[in-house]
Order: sequence, then structure tokens, then C-alpha cells
Amino acid sequence: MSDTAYVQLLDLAAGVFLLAAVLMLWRRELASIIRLFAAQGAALAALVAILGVHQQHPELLGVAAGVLALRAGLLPYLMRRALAASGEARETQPLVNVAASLLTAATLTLLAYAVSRPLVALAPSPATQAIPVGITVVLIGLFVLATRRRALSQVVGLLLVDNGITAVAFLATAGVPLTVELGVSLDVLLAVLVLLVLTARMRIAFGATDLDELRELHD
Amino acid sequence: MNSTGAAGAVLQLVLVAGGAPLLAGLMRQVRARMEGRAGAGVTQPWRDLRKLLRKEPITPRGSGPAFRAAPTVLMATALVPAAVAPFVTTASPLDGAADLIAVVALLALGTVTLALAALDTGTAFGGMGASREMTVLALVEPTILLAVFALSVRVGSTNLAAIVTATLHDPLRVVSPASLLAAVALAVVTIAETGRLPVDNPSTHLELTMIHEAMVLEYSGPDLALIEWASAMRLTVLLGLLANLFAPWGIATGASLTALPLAVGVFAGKVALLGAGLAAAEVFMAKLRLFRVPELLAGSFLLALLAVATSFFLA
Amino acid sequence: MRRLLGKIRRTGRVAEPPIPASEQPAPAAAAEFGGSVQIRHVDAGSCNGCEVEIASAFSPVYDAERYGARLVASPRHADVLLVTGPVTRNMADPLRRTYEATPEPKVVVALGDCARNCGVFAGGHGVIGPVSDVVPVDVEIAGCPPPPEAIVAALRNLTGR
Amino acid sequence: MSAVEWGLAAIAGLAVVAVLAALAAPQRVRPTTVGSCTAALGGAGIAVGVLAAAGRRGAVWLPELLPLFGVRLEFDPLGGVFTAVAGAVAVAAALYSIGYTRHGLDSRTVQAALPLFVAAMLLLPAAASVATFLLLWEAMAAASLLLVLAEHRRRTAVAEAGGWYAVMTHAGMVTILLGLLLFAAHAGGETFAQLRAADLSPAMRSTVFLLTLVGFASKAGAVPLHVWLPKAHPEAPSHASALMSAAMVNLGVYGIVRVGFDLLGGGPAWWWLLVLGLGAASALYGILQAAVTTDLKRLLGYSTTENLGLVLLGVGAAGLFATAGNRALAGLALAAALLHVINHAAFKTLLFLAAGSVLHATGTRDLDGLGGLRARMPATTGLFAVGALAAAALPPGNGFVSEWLLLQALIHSLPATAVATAVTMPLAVAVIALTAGLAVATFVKALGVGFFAKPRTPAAESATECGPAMLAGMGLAAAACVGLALAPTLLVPALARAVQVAVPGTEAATTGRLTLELSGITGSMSPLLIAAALVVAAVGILAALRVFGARRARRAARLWDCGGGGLTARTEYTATSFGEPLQRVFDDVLRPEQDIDVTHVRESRYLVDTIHYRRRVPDRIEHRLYAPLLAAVRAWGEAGRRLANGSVHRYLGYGFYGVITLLVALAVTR
Repeated sequence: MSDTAYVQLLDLAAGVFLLAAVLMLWRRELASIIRLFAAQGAALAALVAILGVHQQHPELLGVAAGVLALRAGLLPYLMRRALAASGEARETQPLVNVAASLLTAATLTLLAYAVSRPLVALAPSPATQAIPVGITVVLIGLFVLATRRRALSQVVGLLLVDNGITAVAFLATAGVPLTVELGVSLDVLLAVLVLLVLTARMRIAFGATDLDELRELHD
Repeated sequence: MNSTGAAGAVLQLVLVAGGAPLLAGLMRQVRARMEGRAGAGVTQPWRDLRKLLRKEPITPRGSGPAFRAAPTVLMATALVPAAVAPFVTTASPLDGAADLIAVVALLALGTVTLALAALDTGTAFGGMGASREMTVLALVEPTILLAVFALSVRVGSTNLAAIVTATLHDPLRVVSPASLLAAVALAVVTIAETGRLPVDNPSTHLELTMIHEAMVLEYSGPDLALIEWASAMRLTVLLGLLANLFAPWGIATGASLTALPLAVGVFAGKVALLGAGLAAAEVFMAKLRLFRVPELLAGSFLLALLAVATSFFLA
Repeated sequence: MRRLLGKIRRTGRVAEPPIPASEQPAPAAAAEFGGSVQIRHVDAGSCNGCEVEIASAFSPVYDAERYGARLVASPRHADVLLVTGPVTRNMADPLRRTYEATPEPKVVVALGDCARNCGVFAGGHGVIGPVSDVVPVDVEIAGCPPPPEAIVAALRNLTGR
Repeated sequence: MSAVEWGLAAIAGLAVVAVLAALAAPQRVRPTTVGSCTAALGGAGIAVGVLAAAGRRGAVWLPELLPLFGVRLEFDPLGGVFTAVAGAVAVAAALYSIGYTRHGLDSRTVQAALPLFVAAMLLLPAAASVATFLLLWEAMAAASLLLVLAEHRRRTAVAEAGGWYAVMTHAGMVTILLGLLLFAAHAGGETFAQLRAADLSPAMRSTVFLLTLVGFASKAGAVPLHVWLPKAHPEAPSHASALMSAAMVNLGVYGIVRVGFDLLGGGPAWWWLLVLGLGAASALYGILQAAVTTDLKRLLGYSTTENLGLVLLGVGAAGLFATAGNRALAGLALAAALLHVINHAAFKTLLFLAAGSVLHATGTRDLDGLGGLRARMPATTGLFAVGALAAAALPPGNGFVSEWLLLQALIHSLPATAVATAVTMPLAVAVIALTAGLAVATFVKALGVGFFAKPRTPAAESATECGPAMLAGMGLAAAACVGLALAPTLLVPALARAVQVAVPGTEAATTGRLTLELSGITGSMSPLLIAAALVVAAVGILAALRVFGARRARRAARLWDCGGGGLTARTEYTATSFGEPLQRVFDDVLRPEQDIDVTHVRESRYLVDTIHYRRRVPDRIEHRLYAPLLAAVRAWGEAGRRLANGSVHRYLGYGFYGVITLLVALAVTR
């Protein structure tokens, strides 16, 4: 594919990737958050595929397929099931109100840009140019982990962090070895399963999954 | 600046002034059809205007010059952008005013005059509408200017004609994340500025839920006609900007007069399309609570900032 | 959203075929309306039966809006005052003020038997009389309550569409 | 002796004459004489300033006037701009003061302080040596303090405000003193020429800059050093508020530009990021407070903080661009900042004088108690409207022009190489935009609630138009606003020269006679064209209405009150209710204190008798930052008092112990 088309597509994929993260911060309905997460997974897969095609790494295409299956298919499916099991439809009042967290996300973006500047400077290329996007997603994920109450949103936060790391890894290096990606994905899968089980247990124990109620466990 | 430019300017002025009520009619018609109605027809707003112009103007006792002047000023602030913005031609003779910031500020001036008029009457609803309108306006400004920023970074100018021409020369720019994000942000603020759902419900009868309507409750006859007409024109102007900043194809750039008719047709088509889309989308929306609106605007602000950010970190 | 869209497609158009305008001659003022009538509804003490019918007259089924009639929020915007119910003592002045607030040319429609001749409330406590005792009435719509068709027919007569 | 020097002589002479007149003239004619003398003084200031800004130089050295150092005055275009602004403000304020003479405002001290204050402000930008600068600075501070305290007999709040002002301004004075003395000591000379020539270690340069920045920023009313401003401005007599708010605060900016750019010749990026940050914070915080306050003059005071914040933002951006080596943009940003200084001076003078007339006529500054003035004081209302349009930064007002220039400078800074620029500029643009939006809301509130609708109190009911002198003062300011709004291009050469002093090697930021065309950047905007287009459109519309619609005559009818009884002033929206949505949106920043107490009727607790709603939006910075500080100071004071309880013996005892310890020390060290 031609260089300009490659750059355009890459940027577009990166843009969607970032936008999905932001919208996850914006929306309250857990269902639509999950939908957005699936979209982000797809964008990530597209990103990997584009890189693969451009760098003529056929195995990357395989990885892309894997990413798609896991992040746009399996994980959202699991989460949807957890959601159906728990009666909670919405993220009721997060610790930081939505407007404020959106503004925070804006500053996080600029921060990510500032810190990743030297990284990009090492080897300026369309791929590395997009690294800040990945870092932003990581930061947003951490922010979600820190400020959202529902256990499911916490899972989403964790997955956002992981998506961001993966994106950075692919953008920074010319294709992560397949094994690494598999390893990462597997332990993420594991973590998610554990969390989901926990969520279920918590719901059985407390009836709700408001993490603030975990404090009761500790005293 | 040439004869074509002048002709184009006049043409687009007439087009916007004459087409705005039709756009409003189209949007109502689309909405009616989606609600299973027959609809009053696209030309209904024109009938309303004609009748209102014939009716008797009323000045409430205890209101002052601000109340009297507001409709005219509002109309003027809608006419000037309609003449200068690159809708039909990029060679408007009034290029000195064809600055994106200036156009936005002019539209804001219109809102302000209406708010002052509402306060001038001294009714509770007038004050309420003015206060809410000003709140929304204040929160919309940052988004607009950041979107402007994002658009002008790639061009190096806030001059509308310059932005449009640059897009014409480099169409790939449009699909860049920066301009897509900016487009979404601008769309949101357009909705907020023109008082459409989910920010404000243009066809509400409940004063307590009103924003824009509450300010014009006292107007009647020709005054009301001017206000309705001007509001329709503001909507047209903003949609037109949205259309031509991101999809300027078909606009007349050269000095050939033959390009103008085509440009008119294309522009009308684009705006009609946008309007219909907006109306269709509104069917699926409920009005936001007033204090959820800042959330929406914060979101659009974030999009605009992301647009700026991506415009310099994604290549 | 997808579901709603599907519903819209399935439902299609529910508006009934046009209802012919009523035969009674339209008031002179209506000549100036030219296919556009803004209506301010005043409940002067109705039992809300008429309100239900008005609502259905403007519902998608009868869709009075297709003839250029529209309900508005302020008498300043209105051409027609649609008055329902017998005028009660507390609503007499508000009704007068509403009439005074409406710009010329204006038409007053007395909707329902109560508005025309106090109907079942005639001589009731707190009722001071039919609408025509308070403000000049141009059009009357009979019925208790009048069916939507009648309302639409009368309005068509005013809009002239 | 050059024209500028003659002008300086004239300023000095007129100042002396005015002061003598204030002391000598009988009370009856005192305000007139002093006012006209001060106006003449201002006129001389304008003349000198314009000459200097036009590039005419002039220097005076009076060795004997001040022991050891002598007074050294020298004009350059940069100083000229500020002197001209101060002069113009002085003319308007002085004319106004002729008519504004109640509650002992015509006492000797107050009348004498006015010309002294003006003269100090006119000469300060010409100071060419540290000693002269500090002398004039102190004179300015002292004279303005006297004016602030003018009405202390009538209102206790005045004394408190005066206290805050005295403390803040002198604290600032001290830091400036330290900074400049440090500078002079290391430069080995106290004239500005020597300071320019000096080469200091980077650490020392930064110390000097920071020390002076604190002082100048507090004078410019920048957050968090602004606390004196919203206190002193409302309490001072209005022409004094105008002078302080439109002329004096500018000199803080002047100081930063003079020291930072001219004397220190620019510095590292972080200096300017700091200035930019200060500016952004001030702009946002100032306008937020203004948007929710209901005191008209307090609102204007906060709006001063906002506008000076925008100016500082421009100055900071200019410094940033200059360090990045982008001289064209630096020039543009600084020109925008200076233009905004001028515009702000024009409309803020007008607004404060108009507010003064309102206070004069109604005796209240509380917007919730005003209203309906447009019928009773039409001229004042019209003039205030002109000022409000400018302050709201909407076209065709003059505020819009400078904000447009500022935005242009920031917007064209991208794509940038420096991370700092790339990250700060979008935020800066956002801040300016939000500020502009809130300013619109604020001044719609001030005009719409304060002057329109029905009067809310008997005081407002019985208001009457103010006298010719006051109207003349306002009229001048309004004329300045209109002129600046339509033909800002006339100032371009002067601004270019002034900018050159600060950022050498820049050409004029804009060109074009009727249109502002940015040089080096594509971008143009013609205020005149916009205004003309609006007028033409309006006329066209009216003509069209004549021809086509409106055959019926206009009828006057009662307000539409939903058919209920007549609407009284109690049902009007007040300033409090107008600002409520914004206050709610920015709750986390403003932290308003509000309490509602409902009293029920005796019979049943379900029936409400009365509801009292009270809301205060305290200045949070003042509470959080200064309250602890004051507490600490008070503690020290207590300790001090125990030492000094007024007994003569104890003081003698201190002296005695002192001598003894000294002798012992000598004995030991020998």
C-alpha cells in the first residue's frame, strides 16, 4: 500500500483507538462502555494489521487476528455476561464527576504527548508518532481504575491499560514476538476471569459491587 | 475580490436568507414523517413568516430600546456571516470579516442582544432564558475556538476562505483524525448554539424547560418574524460552515460565473442533507437535564482539544 | 436505537386521510392567516375532556399540524385562542388578559359545549358564563367533548388549507 | 531642550500647581480648579506619551532633586505608550471628579492626592534609574492609598480595604526594592543603561526577575496576589477606582516588560511560562468571580484581574516565543498585549465612571437592588452599554480586536518544536475562550440586570441622571472606546516601536490601514468593515420592514404575565439568580456558601411561612492563602506587644541592656 494511504489509515486507527477510550470515560451505561471497548479492540487489531501489511510481517497479521478475537470478541463477551448477571446498568456517581474526568483526560493527553516526545524523537516515523495515543490510553485506564466505583468499570480500566501497553509495544518495536503477545493476552485473560469471579462473589456477599463497600472487609 | 466574488456573495446571501425557512421546514417535515405524521410541508415556515409580518407588533409596557432593537440586530448578525462565509464562493469581497473567530463572535453578539432584550422585559421567564442561554454560550466558546484552532493549525490561518481552499487542495486532510474530531466537536456546539435537542427543545411549551424560547415569549408580529427567521439563518450558517469546512467540494473558487449555479446547488444539497440528518437524529434523543448540558459541552471540549493534540502528534 | 428505527420503519405513516374543512363560513380575520395558524389554548375551567380531544387532534393520527396549525407557548405568538370549558370566576380575568395580549388579527374559538353555553355546568357555583360573555367568540365547535375530526375540520376552516 | 523635555517640565509644573490649588483654593471652587488642573496634567501626559511613542526621545537628569542619586527621567516608545494611556485616563477621571464631590470628597487631602497620583503615574514609565523608579512607585502607592481611604469616615469597609491595599502594595514595593537593589548592586550602577549593560549570573537574573515579578504582579492584580483589588476598587471613590483600575495596574505590566525584556533582555522559557500561567490563572479566576458577584464595582474589579490576566498571558507568550527565537510571533503577542492594555484602560475607565454615576444616583452598588435605570439615567446606561460591549470582547467593540490579535498569536504558534509551546498553547487558547465566554455572561448580567427591566428598590426608582461634568468624563472614555474599536490600525506604528524596545528586531506586527493584516502570517480582520456591514444590514432590514411587512401600528400592552396578576419587581431575575447556573457549573472552583432557612406557619409544619436564601461566594484564595498568613502575623504581633507595653522605663531598659551588651561584645572581641 502507498505511504500516504498507510499514514492516513494508521492515524485513523490510532484516532479511533483514542476516541473509544475517551468515550468510555464519557458514557455511563456499562453496556455501551463494553461496546466501546470492543470497538477499541477492533481498532487495535486494525492498527496491528496495518503495521503488519506495511512492514511485510505476515505473522503480525496472525497476531492481529488473535487480538481481534480476544479483545473485540472474547473479553467483551465475558464482560457482557458478567453485566447480565449483575443487575447494574450504569456507573452511578464516579468519584470524580464526568465533566471533570473529561477535562482530566484532556490534560492527560497533553501530558502523554509531553512525556513521549523524547521516545518519538529517537526514531521519528508515522508509527512512533502515534505512541502518545497508546500512552494516553494507559493513563486514562489508570484514571478509570482510580475513580470508578463499579467492579466492571474497574475491569474496563485494567483492560484499557493493557490495550494501551499493547498499542505502544506494537508501535514502538517493529512487531512484538508472537509469544510475548500471547503471554500478555493470556495473563490479562486470567486477570479478567479472576476479577469477574470476584465480582460475582462480591455481589453474592454484598448485593452490590460498589468497591467502597470492600472497606467493610478490611475492618 | 472580483465581480464573481461580489455576485457570489449576493447570491449566497439570498440563498441563505431564502433557504433558511425551507431548511427549518425540511427538518420539521423529516421529524413529522419519522413520527408517522403527514407533516405541514417544507414551505410552512415561509407561510408562518408571511403571516407574522402582517400581524400587529406589540411592545410590552416597561420595556426599553433593547427590546425594540434586538430583532433587527439579531437579524443583522445573522446576515453578515451569511454574506462573508465561503458558502458559494471563496472570493467574497468582504474578506476582512471572513475570519472564523469574527464570524463566531458575530453569532455570539446576536445571542447577547436577544438575552439583553429578554432581561429588558423584566419577566421571570425572560430572565431565566437569558441566564441559561448565557451559561450555554459561555461553555460553548472554548470548544468552538479550539476546533477553530485545530482547523487552522494545518492551514496556518483562521481565514475561512483560506481553510476551505486548503482543504480543496488536499482532500486527504479531511479523513485525518484531527479534522474528524474537530468536526464532531463543532457539530455538538452547533447543536448547542442553535438550541436543538438534546440541549434545548425548540418546540417545547413548558416555560420551565425553555432556554431559547423563554427569551422570545414577549415578541409578536414582525419582531417575532425577524427572530424566527434569524434563528433559522443562524442554523443554516452554522450547518453551512460545518459542511464547507469539512467537505467544501463544489464551491466556486475561480472567476468564472458558470461555477456559481453549480456551487449554489451543491451547497443547498449539503446543508439540506445535514439538516435532515440532524432532524432524524433528534427523533432518537431526549432533552438533557440542564445541568447535564455542561457534561456534554465538556465532552465536546475534550474532543476539540484532542483534535488540536492529534493535529500535532499524529504526523 | 436500532430497535426504534425498525419500529419507525414498520409503523410507517399513521396519519389518517385528510378530513374536509367544516362548511360554516370562516371569520374575516382568518383571511389574513394564509395557511398558518398559531394556537394558544386557554383552559377556562374545563373538565379536561376537551383537552384530551385537542391532544388527539394534534396527535400523529389526526395530525392537525399538516394543515398549518400549531400550538404555541405564548399568546403573543398566537392567532387563535382555543378556549375550553365554562369561564370560572378565577379564569375570567386571565382570559381577558390573554385576549388583550394576543396581536391582531385574532380569532377566538369556543371549543366544546361548556365553552359555548356552559353545558352541564350551567348555573354551577363559580361559573360566570360561556366564553362569549367574556371575550368575543368567532368560531364555535359543538360537542361534549367535540370529536377530533370536528376540531380538525374547524381548524382547517381557519387555516384555509 | 526637546519637546518631550518641555512636556516633562509641563507635567511637573502642572502637578505642583494642582496640588497648591488643592491646598489653597476655597472648598467651593476646589473640585473645579483641581479637576481642570489635573485634566490639563493628563493632557500634558498624553502629549508627552504620544511624542515618545512616535519615537521622539528626551531625557532629564536632576542630580540635586534626590540626594545621592538624583532624578533621572528618559522617555522611549514603550514608556510613552503607558504614559499616554495614564494621561488619557487621567483626563476623563479628572473631568468626572469635578462633578463627583460628595461625602467630603472635596477635602484638601483627597483633592491634593489626585494630581499627585496622576503625576506619579505619568512619570513612572519615564523613570530611567532604580532610585527614580522606586521614588515614583512609592509616591504612586501613597497617593492612591490616600484616595482609597477618602471615604473612611462613612464606611468601615473602607478602612479594611485600605488596610489590605496598604499591606499588599507595600509588600510588593519591598520585593521590587529588593529585586532592583540586588540588580543594581551586581550591575555596579543604578541607571537603567548600566543595568542593561550588566551581565549577571543566570541564578542572579532569575532571582531579580522573580523578586520584581512578585511586586509587579501584585500591582497588576494577578492571582494569587489580587486580593487587594476587589476590596480597594469598590471602596475607593469611582474616579479613583478608574485611575487605579485603568491606569495604575497597567504599570505592573509595564514593570514586568521593562525588567524582564528590556533590562534583563529576556530569559529562560520557565520565566515566561510562569508569567503565562499567572496570566491564565488570573483571567479565569477573575472572570469566574466576576460572573457570580452581585456588587457592580466588585464585578468591575474582578474583571480588571481578568483583563490584566489576558495581558500577562500575552506577555508570557511573547517571552516564550522570543526565547524560542520566533521574533515575529513574539512581536505579535506583545503588540496584542499592549493593545489590550490600551483597550482595557478605555473601557474600564468608562465602566467605573458609569458605576460611579449609578452609585452617586442610587447610593447602592448591589445589582440585586438596581434595575430600571435605562429610563432614569439614559445617557449613563448608553455609555455603560458601550463599555460593556467592549468588555465582553464582542465585535464591534474594541476588546474584541485585541483578543483577536492575541488569539492569532497563540494559534499560529503551532506546529511548534518546543514541547512547552505545543502543550501550553492549546490550553492558553482554551483559557482565553472560556474567559471570553464568561465575560459575555458577566456583562450581560451587569447591563441587563443593573440597568434594564424594573427598578428593584426605591433607591433605584428615584435615580436621576448625573451632572454634565461626569457625563463629559464618561463621554471622553466612550469616544476613546469607539475610536479604538473602529480604527485600531492607527496605533500600529506606535505599538511596533514600543514592541521593538522590548523585543529588538521585530517589524510591525500588523499592516494595513483599514484592515488588520498580520505581517508574516496569513490572517486579516477589519473591525471597521464588520461594524459597517452590521450597520448596513440593520438599515437594510428596517427599510425592508417599511416596504413589506408591518402595515399595522405598534401597540403597547401589559407584560404577558400568564394571565395572572401584574408582574412586580419581585418576580424579576436578580443578578444572584442570573449567575446561579454558572455558579453551579463551577461549584468545585468557587465553593459558594449558601444557606436556606424555612420558617413554617405556627399551625402546621407543612405550610411554609417565609424562606430566607443567602448566598456568598467568598474569594477562596483569600481564605485559603491569606487567612493563615494573617493568623501567623497576628501571633507575632501579640509577642511583640508583650515586649512593648508602653512603659517608658521598659524602653529605657531596652536601651540600657542594648548598650551593655554592645560594650560586653566589644570587650570580648577585643
